[in-house]
Amino acid sequence: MRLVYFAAVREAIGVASETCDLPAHVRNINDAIDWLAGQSSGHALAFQDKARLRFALDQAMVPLDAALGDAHELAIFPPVTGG
Amino acid sequence: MRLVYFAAVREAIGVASETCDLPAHVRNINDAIDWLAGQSSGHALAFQDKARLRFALDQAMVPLDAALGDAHELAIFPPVTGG
Amino acid sequence: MKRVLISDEPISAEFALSGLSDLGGGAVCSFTGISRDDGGVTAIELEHYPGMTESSLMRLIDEAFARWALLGAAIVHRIGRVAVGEPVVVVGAASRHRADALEATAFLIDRLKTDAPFWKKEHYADGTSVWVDAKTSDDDRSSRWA
Amino acid sequence: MKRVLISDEPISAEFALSGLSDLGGGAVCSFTGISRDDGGVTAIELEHYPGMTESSLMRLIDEAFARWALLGAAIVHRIGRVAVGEPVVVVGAASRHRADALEATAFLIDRLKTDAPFWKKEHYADGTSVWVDAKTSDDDRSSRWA
Repeated sequence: MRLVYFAAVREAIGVASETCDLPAHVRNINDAIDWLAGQSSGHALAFQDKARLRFALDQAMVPLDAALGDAHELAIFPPVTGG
Repeated sequence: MRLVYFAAVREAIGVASETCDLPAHVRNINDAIDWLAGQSSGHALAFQDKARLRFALDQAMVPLDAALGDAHELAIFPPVTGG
Repeated sequence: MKRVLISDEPISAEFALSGLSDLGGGAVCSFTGISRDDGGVTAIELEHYPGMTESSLMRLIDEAFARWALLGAAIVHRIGRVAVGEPVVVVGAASRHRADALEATAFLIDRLKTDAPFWKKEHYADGTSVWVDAKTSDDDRSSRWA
Repeated sequence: MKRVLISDEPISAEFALSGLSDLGGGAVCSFTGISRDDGGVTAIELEHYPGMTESSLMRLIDEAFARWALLGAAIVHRIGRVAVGEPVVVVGAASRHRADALEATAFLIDRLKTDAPFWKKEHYADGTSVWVDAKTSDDDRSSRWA
């Protein structure tokens, strides 16, 4: 799965995107966050407060408990602040 | 007192403004309208439906029962339709 | 910044709003009213009450400043004959935060429609013309701000 | 007319709104958001999610068309580094009658603030920078339209 990060999440992890083979037990976004948090100290820092994260699956906003299904792209980012 | 007319009121009366010595019994706008309506067929036509008239005394909107006091200018016109 | 202008020449939103963006605020909102081709109208003609017009528009701006945290407001209104498609009125407001400018702009145009001494006549292709009747929907929108 | 544009060059209200006045409607409303000098901010920097940004803004316009009688709507948003005093976003709507354009404009900017994938960083004169936190007041305004 392609993972994309924005703003403070991107800066904490140190890359704007990466491709990961998520383990089979990872079914929803919450699972993915927990698994990704173990990949590096940057990931752990970026994902330490799940309540302050927002998610998009294939570019549509979804909640933390959304199933990954066969989505190709998971975006993880802070609440948006445009305009 | 100077009288000024706008829009359909002006067209019915045929002049944009006139100066009248109102009789002593004319105390408020309603009195003035009744007296003016007797001055010509144009005035009578312009003032036949008081509910469709609006008034300004010295350029401030006032209701039909407003006293003339020592105002210098009475404007009589239809409801406004700008913008 | 408070600006009121009555013009018998064509008006533009750009001119009417010039300066509102430079007051240090984060928000500028504007409304432009345009002469519409309603049922064969070729032009409208706007009459006004010189003197009272300017003071009533400035009073609306003063009231908007009293109700919202504004940095600036402008009302520019056309008079005389206005071809279909041309702007009749531009109102605008500037504020630090957007709610003030958005609400003040709606207030200014809603109250202008019922409070400012302008009268509109519609001209048709066959040479006839008719004074426009005031709309109860305008009274309803205006009274929301009472 | 539906227009969405993301620009890394300076934007202007005139360009963003061009065409909205020519749709036969009587009403054009617009909102411009400007980079503010808040506590020593010298510039802001806007990051976005290419692809999702455009589709989410077009979805907002589609939703506005579904809710109000609109003839046109436009959203133009700046990305990259924006100096204080420059426009960050311009939204606009055109309609026959003014209520539609006024309400749709407020809807578009309120929902853009909570739904569109932009992130804002403030840069200060001393070289430091900080990501802007989302505001609960923005959530409150956005949820009015739910």
